[in-house]
Amino acid sequence: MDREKLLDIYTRTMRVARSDEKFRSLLMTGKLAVLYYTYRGQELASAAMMAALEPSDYLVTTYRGQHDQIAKGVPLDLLYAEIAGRATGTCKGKGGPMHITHPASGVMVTTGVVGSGLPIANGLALASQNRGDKRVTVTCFGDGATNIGAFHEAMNMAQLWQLPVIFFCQNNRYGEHTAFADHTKVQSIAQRAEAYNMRAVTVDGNDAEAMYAVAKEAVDRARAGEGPTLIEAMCYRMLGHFFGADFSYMPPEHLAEMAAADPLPRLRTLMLERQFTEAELDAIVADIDAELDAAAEFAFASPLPGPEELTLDVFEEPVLAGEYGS
Amino acid sequence: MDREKLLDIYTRTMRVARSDEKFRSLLMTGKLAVLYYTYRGQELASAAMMAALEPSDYLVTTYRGQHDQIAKGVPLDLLYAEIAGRATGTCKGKGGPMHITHPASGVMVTTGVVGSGLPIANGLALASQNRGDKRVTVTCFGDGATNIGAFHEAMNMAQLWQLPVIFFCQNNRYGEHTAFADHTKVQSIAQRAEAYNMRAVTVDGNDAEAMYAVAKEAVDRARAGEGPTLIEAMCYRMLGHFFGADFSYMPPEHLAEMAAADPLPRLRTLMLERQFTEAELDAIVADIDAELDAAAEFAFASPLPGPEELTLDVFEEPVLAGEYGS
Amino acid sequence: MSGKISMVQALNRAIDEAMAEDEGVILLGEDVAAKQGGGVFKISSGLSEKYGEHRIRATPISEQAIMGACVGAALAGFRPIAEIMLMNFVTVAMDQIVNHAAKLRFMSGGQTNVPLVIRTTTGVGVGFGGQHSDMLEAWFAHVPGLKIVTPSNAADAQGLMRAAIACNDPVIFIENILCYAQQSDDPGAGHFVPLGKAAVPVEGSDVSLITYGRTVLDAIAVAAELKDQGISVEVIDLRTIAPYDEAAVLASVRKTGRAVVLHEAVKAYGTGAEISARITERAFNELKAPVQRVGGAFSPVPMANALEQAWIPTKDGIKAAIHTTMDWKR
Amino acid sequence: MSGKISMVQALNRAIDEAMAEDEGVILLGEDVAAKQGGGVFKISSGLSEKYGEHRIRATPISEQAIMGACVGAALAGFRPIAEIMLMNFVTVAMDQIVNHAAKLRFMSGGQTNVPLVIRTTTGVGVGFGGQHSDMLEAWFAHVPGLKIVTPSNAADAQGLMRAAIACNDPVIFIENILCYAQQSDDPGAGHFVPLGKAAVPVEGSDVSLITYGRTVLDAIAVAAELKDQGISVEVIDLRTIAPYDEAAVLASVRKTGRAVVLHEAVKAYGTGAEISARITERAFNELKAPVQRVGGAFSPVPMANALEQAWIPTKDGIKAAIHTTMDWKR
Ligand SMILES: Cc1ncc(C[n+]2csc(CCOP(=O)(O)OP(=O)(O)O)c2C)c(N)n1
Ligand SMILES: Cc1ncc(C[n+]2csc(CCOP(=O)(O)OP(=O)(O)O)c2C)c(N)n1
Ligand SMILES: [Mg+2]
Ligand SMILES: [Mg+2]
Repeated sequence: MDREKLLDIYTRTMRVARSDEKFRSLLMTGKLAVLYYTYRGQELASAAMMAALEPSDYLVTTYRGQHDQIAKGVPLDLLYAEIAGRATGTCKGKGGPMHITHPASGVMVTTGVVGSGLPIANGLALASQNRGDKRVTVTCFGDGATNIGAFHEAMNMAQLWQLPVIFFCQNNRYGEHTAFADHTKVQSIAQRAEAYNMRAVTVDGNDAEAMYAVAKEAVDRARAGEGPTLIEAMCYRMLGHFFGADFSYMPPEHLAEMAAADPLPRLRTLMLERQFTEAELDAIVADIDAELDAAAEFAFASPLPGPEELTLDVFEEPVLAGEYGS
Repeated sequence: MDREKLLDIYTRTMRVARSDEKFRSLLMTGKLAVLYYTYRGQELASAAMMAALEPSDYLVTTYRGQHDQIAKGVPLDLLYAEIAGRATGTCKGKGGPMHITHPASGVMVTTGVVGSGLPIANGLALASQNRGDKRVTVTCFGDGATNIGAFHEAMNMAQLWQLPVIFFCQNNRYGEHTAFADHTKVQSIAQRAEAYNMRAVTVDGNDAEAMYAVAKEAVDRARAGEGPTLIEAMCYRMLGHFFGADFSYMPPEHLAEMAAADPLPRLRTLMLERQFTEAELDAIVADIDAELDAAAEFAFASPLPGPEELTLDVFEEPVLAGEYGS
Repeated sequence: MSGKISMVQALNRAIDEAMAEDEGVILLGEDVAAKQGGGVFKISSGLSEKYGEHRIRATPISEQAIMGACVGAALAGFRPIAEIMLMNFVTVAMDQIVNHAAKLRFMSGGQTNVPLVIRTTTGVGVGFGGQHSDMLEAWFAHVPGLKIVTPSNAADAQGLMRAAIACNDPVIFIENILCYAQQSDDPGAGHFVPLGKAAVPVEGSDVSLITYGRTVLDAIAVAAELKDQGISVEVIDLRTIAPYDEAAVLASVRKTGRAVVLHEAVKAYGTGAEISARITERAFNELKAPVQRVGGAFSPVPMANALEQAWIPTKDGIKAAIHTTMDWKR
Repeated sequence: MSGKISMVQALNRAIDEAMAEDEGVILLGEDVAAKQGGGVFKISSGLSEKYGEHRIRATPISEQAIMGACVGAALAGFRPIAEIMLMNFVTVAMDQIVNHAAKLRFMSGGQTNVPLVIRTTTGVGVGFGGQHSDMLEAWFAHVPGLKIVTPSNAADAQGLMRAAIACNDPVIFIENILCYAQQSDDPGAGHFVPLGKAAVPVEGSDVSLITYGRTVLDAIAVAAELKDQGISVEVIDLRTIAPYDEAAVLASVRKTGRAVVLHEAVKAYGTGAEISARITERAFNELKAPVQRVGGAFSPVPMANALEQAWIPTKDGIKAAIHTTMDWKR
């Protein structure tokens, strides 16, 4: 990987990582009160995946998708305003954290229903295939999501039609509190692609170079019309299912393994090995932190949406008083 | 296979085969007018499977399941009465051909929704597992059904919990008018079991000995608590999706292949090789034909269900006039 | 423009016209392409030959994937049509319809929208039994973000299909299996029936009989029969079930002072309940009698013909409801 | 018998009691066993330790498989409880619920039945947004073969859960996430509240306020406030949504001559429509005013608190509806 791309991945990773810190401090100081599915531990995998995409490529992600959204390029101020329920948010406050949409960055859907993004990603990819616009669609989901019907149907259809779509499974070894071995008897998620004859690869999601290489190849193939890939990025959910959740169900070995695998120090070491200086790296973080502070300020200074918003965006035309039995 | 078991399979096959003939003649003479999903070409696979079961074992099948029901032991008179919409039918005429139920023969559900029987079969098997009653559950479905979400979820759960259930796919190479290669890119249905680490086997569904051996092993294992098996029985849908449907979408090679594979002459040859006489075999068929004639007679002589049946079996208690807004 | 057209031909023509005009109109469903014979009910006959298999896509049996692919393509600016072979099979795709198609415009604050037509067929009376006959429009009417359309005749089918495809929001398009063969005078190319506008196939002054879909035919027949008995029935064919043409309904009820709502779906908790409640809320003092409802029996649809015929609303049942309103003493 | 009990404790106790009595009572759902912490909302806390993981089964994220397994076990004579973590996720299991659980008794001519409890939670007001807050009881009420229950307080939760488990047909048991922490006087062991019987937490003579679930609390508060203004409100807590206690509703409305139906679900095509239509059909001449309905706004549930609070029925909205009935001139 060239230095420029590595720097790109570092920058995306740190935007994601610093946002997580910021977000947790907003929650802990009571400035925000939302259910927060922190992605701590999954930053790098997502950053490397998104670094392999063009801004115009499509992304479909989940409730645990802020790292994906930020890495894909959703402006932090609009994102924070949305999560704070403000009229200036990406979705005017109507969507909230589980439903971030920002087509300008390619973020087409964020869904709160496990597995439901995959069939939709196929549709975006189908549109690209018919248009010949060379766009690639990535859809993110967890290990637990591979047990739901929508995963299966979408995988089969994507391979059948050779859609330009990448199924990006962030395998953090748990679905809520259920461990991998308690939700399936398969050895790896990649193994599941056998059932569709789809290309699949398992990769260490905390290894920047390996992760990027896998992502890049899948993207290049999809863009070249060579069909879909299932990528299984191994990673950990370092702060549990959601921020503040308990950890009692995780065995101590797993907790130790998880702590040891932290992608952030590892990436920093790699950056230093690749001759980036401490000062350079810190400057990037400082810029990000300033942007995050500004984003939070923007969010909290923004107006709340007015009640008339309930009548707008239900349909193209407003819902009139009395219409639809309202 | 011993001669007794072979004779059992022959008898079941011929009950199924003769019923199909009878049924088609009832349709062609206008005595019956129902949508008939003929199983012509799949008789033997089903007969051999059911011959490996105990009467008390459970069966869950589909709209194309009359061969399964008959082979499992549903009395022909009750079956015919049900299909003719009579009060004496297995389900008092309320279920009809797509919903044959007859717990006394172990036929617990017949569903018209593709794939939906599989999750239910797991539940029957789960009950057996908890009870320790050593019952085995078989669920029948087609190749097309393996593309639907319910298949995936049920397979994963069955393997996870090591349920005593057999997923019996009758791969007749088409789902309605869509050929196998146009609905999935996988090479065989058995390959799909990889995605669950489930034991799976593909077998020639028209080969009595091979089919029975596979069935028997799966049943024995399930009964012994060794978990589920996916059986893929290769067969053909010799009369198309439903009786009277067109064949124009089937390539001539397929039609030729299908005609050559007819399990009925092949089974007869095997029987003669195994020293059964023409007379013995014909006598069995004659008995079956007599039983079928009586079944049809019983059906058509039976009363129609009265309108009060609409208020019964909705719940345990009758729906009273005016209740539930009725 | 002369001659007759069947509902199957009308639907085929509407889709054909829309596909010719807009590359973004695509159709996904089981068996819909030429290789499979152009759909179980032949609605898409001839279309894949004309527009290619990339636009008329025969799918695996995967309703969630069909619906999701249509939602995704719609988000990308296409105007997909999803064919769900029979209405009961929407039960495996409800998440995509309800949690996604219906909500994405709102949840995105209007940044995206889902111009999607979900075509499906159903109907009681052909002996398909409990899992192949349900009328589930009331579920969708209860979900903000969806529109629901159903034609009672071929010409409306053509015009409503064009309007549904042109709509920038998801539309559930319900076809009644018993109406496919029905013929209308050919409305000609480009026929368009706006969403949300009812038709009044029979004018009358004593009682408003409000219905949609196949039962419009029963309503018209009953109106003719009762005319001979001196009762003047006005038949309203809603065509769009949601949002229904409230102005037309209220105008009629204000004129007649009596209303009967009729549909094939199970009566309890059906769309008739909403229409009845809303009429009562808005025209209480003008009502000469409580609004009556006629609908399917409170049981799964039985298979046996003897029972199925007892299940569906009958002309006698409709007349009885009308007589109840006529004889009422307030 | 002294002391208080929360709704979470009450549900846990009811399931515990039923499991102790009958080996056939099992619970399937995501994260429900001890290894996962006894369920997201802790309803099954302590039960797998007591009854084993073969009876309290933590499942993969596979709602169709959960529901199907429960249907199958029920057919085999078990009394399974399926936990669907949040009500919106029933959208992926509708086929099993509607085409199978609800219909198998009928379609088998009574040879089989499905004694199944489908527990799920939902509720507007905690900022969960469009895909985690819907109240979908109207869908199920429209499906013959299903019963629907929802408790407004902990004691009823316990008694209704026992009745639901004892029922030989499928019951949808809806818990409101905002009621979990709520406390009742402990009703003691073995408490049982029969299905189909409403409660009347507040008696009154001017207007009948008919509701269920969380909004019962609002109704009681409104009744207290209006009492001071000289309006006597009778609050009816249906407890069983379908079949609802029509005798209790009609008796109340015949006494008061006025009715308001209140629920959290979207007003349009909600259960309130059926209740309104049915009251009107049966008590038209006794009504002093048209039945009024109060329900959720006609949009997906918004996430922003400012909007969410505008979405749900408010006490002011309830009062306005009551005043409409009180001020009506027929
Ligand atoms: C259909 C459905 N069922 C259940 C849930 C509740 N739920 C939310 S997140 C989650 C776990 C998902 O696990 P996984 O796919 O591994 O993703 P992760 O949270 O680990 O990123 C569950 C069960 C849901 N949102 N949708
Ligand atoms: C969920 C669902 N989608 C569509 C259908 C319509 N349908 C009935 S049979 C069938 C084909 C099934 O093919 P396969 O599983 O191979 O079984 P076969 O008919 O060949 O025995 C289809 C699509 C259905 N019944 N259920
Ligand atoms: Mg996970
Ligand atoms: Mg097949």
